[in-house]
Amino acid sequence: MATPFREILKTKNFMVTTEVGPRKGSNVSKAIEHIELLKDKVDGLNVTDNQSSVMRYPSLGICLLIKEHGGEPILQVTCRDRNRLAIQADLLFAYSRGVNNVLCLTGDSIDVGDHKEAKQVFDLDSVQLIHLVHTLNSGKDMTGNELDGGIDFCIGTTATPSADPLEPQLIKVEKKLKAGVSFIQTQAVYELDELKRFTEFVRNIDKKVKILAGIVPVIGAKMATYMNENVPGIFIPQHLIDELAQAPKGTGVAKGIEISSRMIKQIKEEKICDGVHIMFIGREERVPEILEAAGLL
Amino acid sequence: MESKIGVFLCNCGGVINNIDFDAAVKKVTKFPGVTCVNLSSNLCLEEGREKMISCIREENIERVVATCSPEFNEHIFREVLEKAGLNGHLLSMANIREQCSWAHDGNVTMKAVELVKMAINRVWLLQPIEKKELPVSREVLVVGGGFTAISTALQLSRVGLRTTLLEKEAVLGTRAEELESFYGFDTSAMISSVEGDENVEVLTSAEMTEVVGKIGDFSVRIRKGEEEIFRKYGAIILATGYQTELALAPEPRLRAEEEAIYGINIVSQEQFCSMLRNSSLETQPKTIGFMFDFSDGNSRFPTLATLNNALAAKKKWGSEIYVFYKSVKVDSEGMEKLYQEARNCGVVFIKSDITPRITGESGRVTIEAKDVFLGEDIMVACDVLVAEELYLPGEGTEKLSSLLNIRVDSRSFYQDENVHLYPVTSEKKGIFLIGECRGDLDLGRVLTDISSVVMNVHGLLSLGQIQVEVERVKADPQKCVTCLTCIRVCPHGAIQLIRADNSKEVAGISDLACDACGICAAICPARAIKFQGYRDEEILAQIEAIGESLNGHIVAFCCEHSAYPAADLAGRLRLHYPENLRIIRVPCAGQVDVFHILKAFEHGAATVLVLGCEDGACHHITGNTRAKERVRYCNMLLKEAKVDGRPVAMYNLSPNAPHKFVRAVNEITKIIEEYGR
Amino acid sequence: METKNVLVIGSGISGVASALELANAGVNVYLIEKEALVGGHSASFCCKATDICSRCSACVVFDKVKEAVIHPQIKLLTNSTIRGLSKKPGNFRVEITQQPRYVDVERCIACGLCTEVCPTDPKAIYLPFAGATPFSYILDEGLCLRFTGEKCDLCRENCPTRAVEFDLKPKRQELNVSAIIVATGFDVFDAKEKGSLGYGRYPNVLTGLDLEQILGREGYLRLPTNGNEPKNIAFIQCVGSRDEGHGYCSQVCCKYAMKLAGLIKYQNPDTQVTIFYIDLQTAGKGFAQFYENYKESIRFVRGVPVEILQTSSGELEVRFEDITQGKVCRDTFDLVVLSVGISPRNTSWDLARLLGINLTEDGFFDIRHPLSSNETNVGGIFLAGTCQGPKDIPDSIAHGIAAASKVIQVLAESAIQGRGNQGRH
Amino acid sequence: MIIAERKPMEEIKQLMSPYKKVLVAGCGTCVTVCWVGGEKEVAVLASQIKLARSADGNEITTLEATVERQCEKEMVTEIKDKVAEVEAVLSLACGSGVQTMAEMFEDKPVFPAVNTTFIGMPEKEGLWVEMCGACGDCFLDRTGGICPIVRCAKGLLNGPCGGTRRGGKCEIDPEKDCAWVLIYRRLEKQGRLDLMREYYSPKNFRAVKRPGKVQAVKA
Repeated sequence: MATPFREILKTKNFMVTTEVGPRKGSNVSKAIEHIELLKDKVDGLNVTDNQSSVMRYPSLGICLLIKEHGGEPILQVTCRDRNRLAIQADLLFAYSRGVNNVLCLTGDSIDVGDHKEAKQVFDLDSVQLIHLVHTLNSGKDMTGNELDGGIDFCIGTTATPSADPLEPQLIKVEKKLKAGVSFIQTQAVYELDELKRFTEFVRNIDKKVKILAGIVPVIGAKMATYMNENVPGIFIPQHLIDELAQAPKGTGVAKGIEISSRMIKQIKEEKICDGVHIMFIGREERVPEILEAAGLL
Repeated sequence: MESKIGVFLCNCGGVINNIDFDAAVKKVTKFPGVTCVNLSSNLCLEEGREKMISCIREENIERVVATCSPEFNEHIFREVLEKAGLNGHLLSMANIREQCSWAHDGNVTMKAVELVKMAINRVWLLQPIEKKELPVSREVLVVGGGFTAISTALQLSRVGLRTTLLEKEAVLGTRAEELESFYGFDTSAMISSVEGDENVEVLTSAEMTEVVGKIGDFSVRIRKGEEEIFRKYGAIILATGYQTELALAPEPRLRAEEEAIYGINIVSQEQFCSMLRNSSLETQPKTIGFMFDFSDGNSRFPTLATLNNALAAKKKWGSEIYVFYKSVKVDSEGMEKLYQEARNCGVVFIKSDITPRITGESGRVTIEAKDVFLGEDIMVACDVLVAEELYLPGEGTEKLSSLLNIRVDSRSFYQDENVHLYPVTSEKKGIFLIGECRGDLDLGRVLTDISSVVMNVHGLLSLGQIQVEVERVKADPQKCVTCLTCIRVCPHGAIQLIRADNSKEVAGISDLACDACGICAAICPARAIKFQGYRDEEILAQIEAIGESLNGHIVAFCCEHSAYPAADLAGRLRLHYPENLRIIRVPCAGQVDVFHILKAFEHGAATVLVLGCEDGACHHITGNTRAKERVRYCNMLLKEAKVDGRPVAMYNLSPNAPHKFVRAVNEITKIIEEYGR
Repeated sequence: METKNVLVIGSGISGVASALELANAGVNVYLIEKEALVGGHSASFCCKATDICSRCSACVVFDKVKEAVIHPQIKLLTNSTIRGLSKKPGNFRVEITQQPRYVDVERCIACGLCTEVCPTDPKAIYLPFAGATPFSYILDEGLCLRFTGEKCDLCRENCPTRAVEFDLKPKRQELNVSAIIVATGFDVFDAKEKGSLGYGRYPNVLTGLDLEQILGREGYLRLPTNGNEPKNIAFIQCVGSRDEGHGYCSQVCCKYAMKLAGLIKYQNPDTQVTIFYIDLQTAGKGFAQFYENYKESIRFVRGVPVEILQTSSGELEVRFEDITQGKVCRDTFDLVVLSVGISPRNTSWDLARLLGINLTEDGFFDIRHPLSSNETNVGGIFLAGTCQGPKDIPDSIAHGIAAASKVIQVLAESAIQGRGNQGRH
Repeated sequence: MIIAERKPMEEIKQLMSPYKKVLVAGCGTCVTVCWVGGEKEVAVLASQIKLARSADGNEITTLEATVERQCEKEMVTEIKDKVAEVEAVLSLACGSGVQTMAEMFEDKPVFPAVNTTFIGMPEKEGLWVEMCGACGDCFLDRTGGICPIVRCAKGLLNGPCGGTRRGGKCEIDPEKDCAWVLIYRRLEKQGRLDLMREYYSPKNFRAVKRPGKVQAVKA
């Protein structure tokens, strides 16, 4: 039985989370493989919520599987697909089944996904969502009605340390912190100075909140430039792109892994923040290699 | 009620032999509204005109169709109508000679009749246009305080026009020393006489902060220190001059430890002038270097300044002088002589195709270049380098141009590069640009500008009123939805919001400022703007006339400034082109409306040609480019309607390019023929 | 103020510009022209535009000339010259002789019948070029049989409007004018003077003016010899400018050469064009961009051609001193265009004497003071256009307007003084 | 002002396919100003559809009419005679105009020829941008006069999303400025950034009960 993430946040001084990306379709065998492979190597497993607006097996569903296989799930909830009723209902259900960690996000725009013509909801935004979870934690629903059987979620959220301009983003982070979160899993970070600046900023407002730096391995120069242009909130610096470009053919993934683990090491040694959140989209099975190389196993 | 139309055919001394005039007369007589048809052989001559007048009187003709080219004869026949007591605008002409008889082989009676029919259809929709005297202010605002501005004010005063001289500096006489050292001319006398002139008001340390209104009636807000002055002017003249900037960056790469320094070893022409004037200069430079025409090969000023300064230095100090340059700009008066004089005085000229390398060492500047004459590298160390200077628009040019909403050229000097604006006019009537502020001019050209602008302004304002045709282009206040489109598109700034008899705000077109291009009419989404003679009705009437007789014809909308005269010239040269071309004369390609084109297709046109002036030669600045845009849009609509394979074509040509006209027609004909197969 | 009369000598673009300005200001203008047609040199120039206007202003000339001939305030006297002048304060009496034109401008409707029936070859009565204004045919005494004593009367008999008349004597008339504008223009430098360049000897050596007129007439360029399209053309700059005889830059050659080259390139991009020059005159509004656009596609060679020879194959071999290489090189072309410069009128001296105005050492009319580019040493006589010094079309127009301006200013002042005097009586 | 866009000819042809005689009806207010439904566009569309139909060898006749405001019953009735003549009406007005037409002439099918897109303003000649979402609960006082409801792709109330692109551009359109970056700059200029730091609780999306109704208070 895994230690509740809330406990880990309190005790562990360098924590690692990663994610399990749901697929399109009801076949969950692959997900189960990943869960089995990762559940004991990391402190928590995020499950994305229709990531980049592409319809998939629900986050909640995978979270339950993780629970069954003895892992610690972190439920990702975006504001894009559900209005305030649906979100509250889902949270009640999740908690009742032992899913106790929630990561509150805005969610990508419908336009970047595979159902471009759908009506995007955004009944709430991420800050309001955080407030909402707190309200539920306090035993009431949004309109103040008593809940029969409350909940107590460990709340996290995201942030983009490399945004440009940064100031508006920081104001939003400040609001999230004021709303009250126990941990932040940042968007992909590639410039550690940016990360440093970000952590300082957060510390000035909130000493306790834990910061996990988002690590997204890039496995090729082309992919890097593509991501820069197309993936919201990702900014890969030129020097990394060049480094990848120099890597001999076929060694891209290895190179990506090398770069990531190098960064993780540095983050850990320099105590830049409290941990890392590794997002190796579609290559969950290779996450252990990163952990290995980073000396986290 | 139907008005009586008189048609006057002319067989041009009987030489138009490929038109059967008897047949034509028979046909034309049958057209509705035609009261009488006359056949003349010399309509444009005295006797022909007399006959015309008497006929109009006897038959009580109300509208007239005459067959000849409007190019040379429209004004003659307008007079005839006036003499006969009709409004000169109730005339429509059918160009059966240049654009029919002379343009085609074989019998063209059918086409001639159709051209007449087009004119008839148009003529009975025409409305009279009245002339009126409109008052204008005789005050002129001259912005600037240099030689150009001052002598403009003085000359305007000579013709009895009052001016305000507006200078942002504290005193008049900007760049006076330049005139003195280059031309040995002392401006102080001039300054005092302008200050003494009763017709001239001098405002120094003053700036224009707001301008509204139009020619004859500009309301200008001026800030002079604390006080705000509010004035009305009939015309505004900008003479704001230019500024220069050392063209060294990134050259020379002078490292910090090197001692050659800007201002001491590397100077501007202006600084060098003052060095020359400074009698108490302790050390006179032994060797002097000059550089020009490397960074900016399109200015005359650097050559002028260099030659003058080099000569002066030679005479005053007898220094060794080396001039590095690519090309001397001698295309202004006396410049070649100055250049030769400098050579003869022993100034060394070193032609180099690449920018010389400049370094500074121990208080000297070293210039290295490849001499194209000797074909070898040359290195000269001088005490002073007079660096190349860039010739730039005067400071504040941008601000003023946006204040007045006038265009600047590709080097951001005042005045669009449109050929019809030269020498001194802007695209807005009543706003003029003279001297260096509109480009790099030498003294001779500046003087010409000054006198020219005086002539222009005198012509506009001297009488205190201008005769104009009123309401030629008019926005119907009932239909106007105040969308501001016309105000945004008018190239002449002739449209403003007005309150017609205190009702809602609507577009008001100033008869004074309007240049009758019709760009506004073509774009008005409410069809509220009517251009007499070219209203939708009048254009469509002509299109319908064509449709009646044949299908597969080509309708060509021809700008009266370019394509129409070009077509006439083609006729005179007997350059033949397909007979199925039907020309509709328009005031500007920009007046051609999308739905006029579509209508032409509806009435069976094989395709439509839009012919206007070349880029940079449109009499209405943007007319031809807008036309191009519309043609593009039109083709999009046609494609949507699956009417493709015969796209609308736009060609640019000038009035004196008959061959280009014929080429255009033949090209499009080929396309149509291929489509037909 | 009672209407004044002003005489404009020469109906080139400057004279026309002056005349129009004055006429629009309500002045009666006598515009006299020694030729049968209005517009001078520039009227025969061609449009050099591609899709973009090259700002040669030939079309502006076309418009202005047209405007002038139909202007009610302008009295046009073609085939006319000045014979005498007497000056009273504020007034000139000018004696004009008008040679018979034989084709009456007022009556000729340009039907072309006369040319059809004219028996001579080349035709003695014809329309010189399409844009000719007044739009009226002219008769060449040199070719007409009547003037060689024969009894031909065909054109007169056939003219439908009786515009042709032979038994005409020169007309003399006197004009009283308050001011005179001299706008006699220039002579094109006679390229034959530079014998080594082979103009006149080799048919494929043309002058810039020839090229202008060919393009104006034909609309495209063909080799005079075989009518083929030229593949490889050379322009030679400064022919009759900036040399011993001509201590000045003609100011037009670099521009027209590049613009004509541009037009040729536009009509056929495969044509090779080389321009031989010493200094490029690329200054001037709107020209910077033009030069930028063509400096790649046109070959510019810094060099002075010393000699042009025709090879056995009929090609033209240009021998030039390539400055950059410092040696004499050879290059062959199928067409060579000499960018001939602007020379003062050879008649300038007579007119100067008649009017009592000065000439510069170059032979142009001199100005009174460097700060008055229109005024001569004689009060009331003004200069417009290239008779004062080389100018391109826009500058000539501007100068013409400026001259008109000076006249208006003088008239205005005399009017004021006039009133002043009456005041005293 | 209401902004609209012409429907593609293909679609309009579909709508018109059963008919031989139609009225092309324009509106003299918003859609005239934004160049899609005024008298000029009526003429263009009428002409274009005639061309399209004759290209298909299936001629159609059109009448043209433009009323000052198609959303006013009284004004619409002015053209009843013309409507009576035709089989169907093709309206270039906004949605409310089309509906008014449809309501006034219940026996005649009325078709929209334009898509009503948004409430906006002209940015420059010929370009219109969305400005207002008609949410019935105006928020502009807190955002420096820049509406996050419509100008932010996600209508966020508490600041920008994480998707903002380099240079403060929008996640979904590199051309478009991120509304929240604009708001930040505006408020910063005004020294009112505290407004942006405030927390704004979830929006009341029922501020206007749909379908909306507004009863004038004063009679």
